Amino acid sequence: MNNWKNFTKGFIKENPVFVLVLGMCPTLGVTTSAINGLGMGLATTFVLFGSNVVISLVKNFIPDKVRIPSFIVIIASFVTIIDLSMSAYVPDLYKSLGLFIPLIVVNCIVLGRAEAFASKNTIISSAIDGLGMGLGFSFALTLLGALRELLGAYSLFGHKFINTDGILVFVLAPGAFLGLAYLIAIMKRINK
Amino acid sequence: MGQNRLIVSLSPHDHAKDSVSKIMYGVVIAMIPALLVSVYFFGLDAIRVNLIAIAACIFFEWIIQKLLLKGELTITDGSAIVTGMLLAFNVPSNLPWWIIVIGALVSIGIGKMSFGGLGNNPFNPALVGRVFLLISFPVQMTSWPKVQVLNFAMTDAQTGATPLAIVKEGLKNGESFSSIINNLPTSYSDMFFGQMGGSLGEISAIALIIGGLYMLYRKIITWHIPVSIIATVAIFTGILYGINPDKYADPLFHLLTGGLMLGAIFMATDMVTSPMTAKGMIIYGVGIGIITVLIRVWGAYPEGVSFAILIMNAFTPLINYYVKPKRFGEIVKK
Amino acid sequence: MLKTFPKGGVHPHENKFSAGKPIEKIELPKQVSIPVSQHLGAPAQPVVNKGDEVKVGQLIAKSTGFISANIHSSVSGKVSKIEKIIDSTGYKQTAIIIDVEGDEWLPEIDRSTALVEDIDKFTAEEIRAKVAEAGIVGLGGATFPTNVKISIPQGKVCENLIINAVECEPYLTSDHQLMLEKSDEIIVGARLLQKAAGAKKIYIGIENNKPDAIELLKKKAAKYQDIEVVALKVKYPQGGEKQLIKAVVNREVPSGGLPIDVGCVVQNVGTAYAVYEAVQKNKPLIERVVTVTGKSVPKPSNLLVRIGTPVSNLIEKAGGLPEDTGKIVNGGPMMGKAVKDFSIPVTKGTSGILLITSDEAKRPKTYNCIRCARCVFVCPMGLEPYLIKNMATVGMFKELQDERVLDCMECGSCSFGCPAGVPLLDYIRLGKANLNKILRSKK
Amino acid sequence: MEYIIIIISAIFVNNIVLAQFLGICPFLGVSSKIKTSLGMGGAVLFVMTLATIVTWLIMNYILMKFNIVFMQTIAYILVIAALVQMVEIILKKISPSLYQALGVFLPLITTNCAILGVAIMVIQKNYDLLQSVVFSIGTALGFTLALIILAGIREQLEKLPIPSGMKGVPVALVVAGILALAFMGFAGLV
Amino acid sequence: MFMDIILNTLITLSLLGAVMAVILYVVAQKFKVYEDPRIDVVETLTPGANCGGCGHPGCRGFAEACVKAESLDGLFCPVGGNETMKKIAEALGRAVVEAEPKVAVVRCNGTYEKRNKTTYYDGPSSCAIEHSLYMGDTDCAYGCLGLGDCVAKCTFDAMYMDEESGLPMIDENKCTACGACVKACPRNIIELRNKGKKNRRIYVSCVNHDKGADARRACGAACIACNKCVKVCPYEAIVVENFCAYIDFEKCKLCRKCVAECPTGAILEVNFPPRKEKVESAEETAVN
Repeated sequence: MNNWKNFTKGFIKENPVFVLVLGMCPTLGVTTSAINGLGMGLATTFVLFGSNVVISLVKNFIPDKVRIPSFIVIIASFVTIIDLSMSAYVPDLYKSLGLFIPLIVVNCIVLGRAEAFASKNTIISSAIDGLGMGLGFSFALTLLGALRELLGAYSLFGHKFINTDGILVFVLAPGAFLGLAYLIAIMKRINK
Repeated sequence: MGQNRLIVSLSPHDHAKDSVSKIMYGVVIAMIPALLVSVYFFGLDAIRVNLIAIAACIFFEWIIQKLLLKGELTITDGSAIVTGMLLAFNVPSNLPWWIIVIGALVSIGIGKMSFGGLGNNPFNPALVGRVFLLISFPVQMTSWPKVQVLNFAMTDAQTGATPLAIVKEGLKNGESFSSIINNLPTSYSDMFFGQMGGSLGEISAIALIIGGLYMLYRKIITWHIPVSIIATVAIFTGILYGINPDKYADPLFHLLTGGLMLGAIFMATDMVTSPMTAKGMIIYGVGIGIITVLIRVWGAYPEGVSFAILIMNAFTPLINYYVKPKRFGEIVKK
Repeated sequence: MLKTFPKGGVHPHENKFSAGKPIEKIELPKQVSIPVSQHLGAPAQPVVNKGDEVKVGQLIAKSTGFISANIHSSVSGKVSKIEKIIDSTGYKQTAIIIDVEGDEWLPEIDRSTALVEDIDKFTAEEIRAKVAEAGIVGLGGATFPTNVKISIPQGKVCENLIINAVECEPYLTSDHQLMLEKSDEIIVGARLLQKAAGAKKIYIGIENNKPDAIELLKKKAAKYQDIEVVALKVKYPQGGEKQLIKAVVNREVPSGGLPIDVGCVVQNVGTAYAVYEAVQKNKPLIERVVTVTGKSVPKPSNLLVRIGTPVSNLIEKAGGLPEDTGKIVNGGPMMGKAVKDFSIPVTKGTSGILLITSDEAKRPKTYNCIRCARCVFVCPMGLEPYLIKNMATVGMFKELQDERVLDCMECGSCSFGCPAGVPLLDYIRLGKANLNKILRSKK
Repeated sequence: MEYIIIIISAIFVNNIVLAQFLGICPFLGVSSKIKTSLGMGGAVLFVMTLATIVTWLIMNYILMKFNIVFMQTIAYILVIAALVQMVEIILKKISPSLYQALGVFLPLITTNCAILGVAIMVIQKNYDLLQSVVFSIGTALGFTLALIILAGIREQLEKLPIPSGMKGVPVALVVAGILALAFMGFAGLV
Repeated sequence: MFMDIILNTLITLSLLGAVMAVILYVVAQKFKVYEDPRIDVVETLTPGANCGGCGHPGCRGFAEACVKAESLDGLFCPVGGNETMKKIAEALGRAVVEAEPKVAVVRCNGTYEKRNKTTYYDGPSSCAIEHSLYMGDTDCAYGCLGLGDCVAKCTFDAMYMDEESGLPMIDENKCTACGACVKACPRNIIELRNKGKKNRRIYVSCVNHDKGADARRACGAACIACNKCVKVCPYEAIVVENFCAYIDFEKCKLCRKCVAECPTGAILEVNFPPRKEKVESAEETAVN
């Protein structure tokens, strides 16, 4: 039961994007389409899951003083793994996500979960937490990506509904800010 | 006692009897000359665009206040009408109705009500709408119908570029300014009276100036902002023209074309988004002038007034923060 | 070009209905209530007891400090009680209540109307003592004890005595009428003040909407080399000390400073007249001219009123209370204080009683501030009222010191002109009060 | 001229925050007061320049030499983390008031993706050392500019009645969105 | 080749780490600032509400004050209460002052019914501004102005304006006795009083300083300083000063005698079981 709660809290109640307002950079940067958002979300989920598991495993061996640097190194390793494998297997997606893949390492969510959760909990719950948070993050990114794609190109996951240009702003930088702003405001209302 | 209680309040007990709605309707009156000119040159389309924009602005303000903010209704203060008219003035007269409605939604919904309504918005709502449309619908927003005097048939008029765009394109292709301007169908006096392509409210400098003088007379605006913008643009472009008259357009051309007059007189002077002190207003105006010329001369867009005003809107709080009025009896530190 | 102060100011409707109405004496009331605090500073200490018989001009409360003023009985009769009554401040203050019996004056008071011009029989010291003894305070409304103002502190020099005859408040005409009727006495009073303060020159500043007074005083002052009558452009708040000094001699009183810092002393015309009476006629400050006016007042008038007379008597004299009265203001419309009821007494600072009809008394509808910057443009002190209001609303009182909120003299120009109907001055006062509290607690 | 173009491009045309979406966390977090945001801007300017220099050297003289470019992310983040900690310690000593004001956000510079992002970008763009320095200065200035503008607007909005649902992050994002819209006017300037 | 890469990686990384560690160590030594580590410890013990109820700027300020002070006398976190103070005292190895839990109490009972409005106040809805202007829109210069400055200042959602009476009400379960409302009230009507046994309290709900007759004229629920309560109190807990009675909550034993005695009903009792018949009739007369 508790694990289930840990898993689901990342979606609405403690959604890293809408509620905790963490990991804004990739959220805004890559969500030009639903598929980009989903890809980025899943990559982050992988790193979150992996680092949470490893950190909860090794937490007892790491002296407190060098805790944070060690966490960063662990996270960076997973980021490097996903970075290299994505460039090998999904080069198109990798290209459109660009800089933001290596930047997962500085995503506040990842380090935040490591510090706040994985360093204090067991492997199982850390894994669940990482997965839940990651999927929550993916959910948020996909939602924002879908919104922007829908408005900006009148399409969803690449399916075009109306065969004209959309409201271009939404696939450009300002649309990201505006879209996220109103999504957060709506979430605030729902959570009330 | 009871029913016949005296009213007690702090001084002053007198009031100048001016109000926000009087100011807003004053602005509306000041825009009428330009509106008439636009009808004269663009026909009923001008009225259509205006009506749609005003109606949409009022509707969105009403519905947002009613359903989302649940606050006091303030649509009667006239600010939505001003926003609607300004938005209409900033678009081509043949814009499809649904784009105008989107623009109104962005203006009111994003530009104004997100911040809590009139008085709180850091950016000029009409400009937010207009720039949003310009970037979202570049094709529709930059195909201006050619002017036809008193043509009330709702036929699709031919479209053409504005003098600014023609000159910019020509200069980019290496033609000299004088040859472009000589080939231009519009003379400077045409531009002055409004016989040129462009957004429906920006074409006639004389109508806009009349409106501006009216607002000055009603003390709705002060001279600082319009004068500093126009002077800056004139001086800056004058210098460039002096350096190389072939490569750069002359100052008069810059003053008469595009949205400069509309921007300087009606958009930049928006009280809510402009600085509070005379000094600040001049800094603000100079900033708008410089950015306008930068974008017009070197940027990708032929016209930069809207962007320039929005950017300086963003700087307004900083200007207010750093530029203070001269305090009475201030001891000048040396 | 007429002189005026350069920055800010507004032009309210003048509405001087009572202009040109001769000063009338009002009948003695049955009972007067004389508050012991009618001046800026420490309240006076009563020196009479319940049941005591007093005569007109008799000292009934003694000044208790450096900044304080004597209070004299304005009537003759019996002290009925000493208790707290509501006065024009809106709060309960100690007052001496006297039942009027006859009109018996102290013998040393010269009640003749003969003009006594000779000022050489007194030294500056003696003039100051007589002014202090007579309990004279600034009659323009600030009620600052006059003798303190004309005692020039060590190291300062008073070059200019400026007589404030601006009367920039709309509606009020008491000073104007006094100038027309008592011009000789005012000139003598001004010269007495000049002598007491040691000023080289006297300026009499009058706004240009009183051409008859300007002409008359110019004629009377012609024989004195050192008196200059200055006509000023009509602009509110020209009667503010700092604005008047700037307008007349073009000097700027530094922030937080006093007029004497730039070598000036400002005195109201009414004060000059009171000084004349006190010094030449031995008459303490027991009566003053009060304008009773308002759009619906049947007989707007300028009345000579004994201190302590209830306001209701004045209104009766001016034709009775109009039915639709919504607000009664002690003073002018810009800086006056709305009072709670009709029974409050006239005090030394009461320059006018203004009745406002109920539909005009209500404040205008309030909108959001649209940052039109009018408040910034009209503020004569160069402050930013909108900002002060915003900061006071969110409780940033300490930061208000940097915005120079303490320079505000509460002229009300900002609230007057605000198109959004925001009561800016209310919040500025709130900010001032809270900042003062903070500053006091720091000391 | 080349350097001026790099700077103008980094500040206005490709503003790190408004166009590239890097450094959003501090952009939203430290932008409630003008004074704090100035301090933050200064800190970012300092750290970013320093980090770019150090990482550029490491990249060109160590990682490339030993053919282990894939270690880029790990090596960079280590260097940056150490640098930030150093700045933090020094600031605490030199200017405690600034340290107090920046508070929790100094450690956040570590996770400020703008720093790491710029370090990676200069490699991608094949800048030489001087170009990298100029680029990082321009980027930091652009970051500071956006930060101060937002801080000014937020400081003003703080004193006004904003709808409760929009308070805080949403309204800051709306302002950022409109700012991004306005900054698009600079397109094509260089 | 493969080994080379791994070797290179290992060497570079450890070298890098080592160099960084050395630099950091040197810098840390050079720029060392002494800060009592206990401040952090105490800060984690505070509730972190940063309400300022303790009189210090935020919880960290309070923590600093706790660490620096010789003893914890006078230092009390109203939000965390005794439990928090105990923990802090333990952490610092000091004795803690047990403070009675307190609750805010509005000492004015001048409801719309009891007090006639005599003027119409036209101005911003702020007690502070109305108070600075005049004595208020009733004839009582001491009582509640009813514009809710206290409610606005309450960060714990423990206050609301009662529409029927026009007086602020306090939800005693939410009230943390932080004192924000006490400071906000320009008329000093609100007082922090002991919560009392079983949350029962008796207090004089009036603060006027007018003579009895004047007070009575202004407000039907005013304390008229008749001294009846003083006479009836067996514990000498009540004093009348400046024409107003005050019950010392340290001395009051909650016997309820004074409540029945008060002719104007100015003494209120909270959370007591309903009275027997005899007393009820006394209350009735109080209302009339």
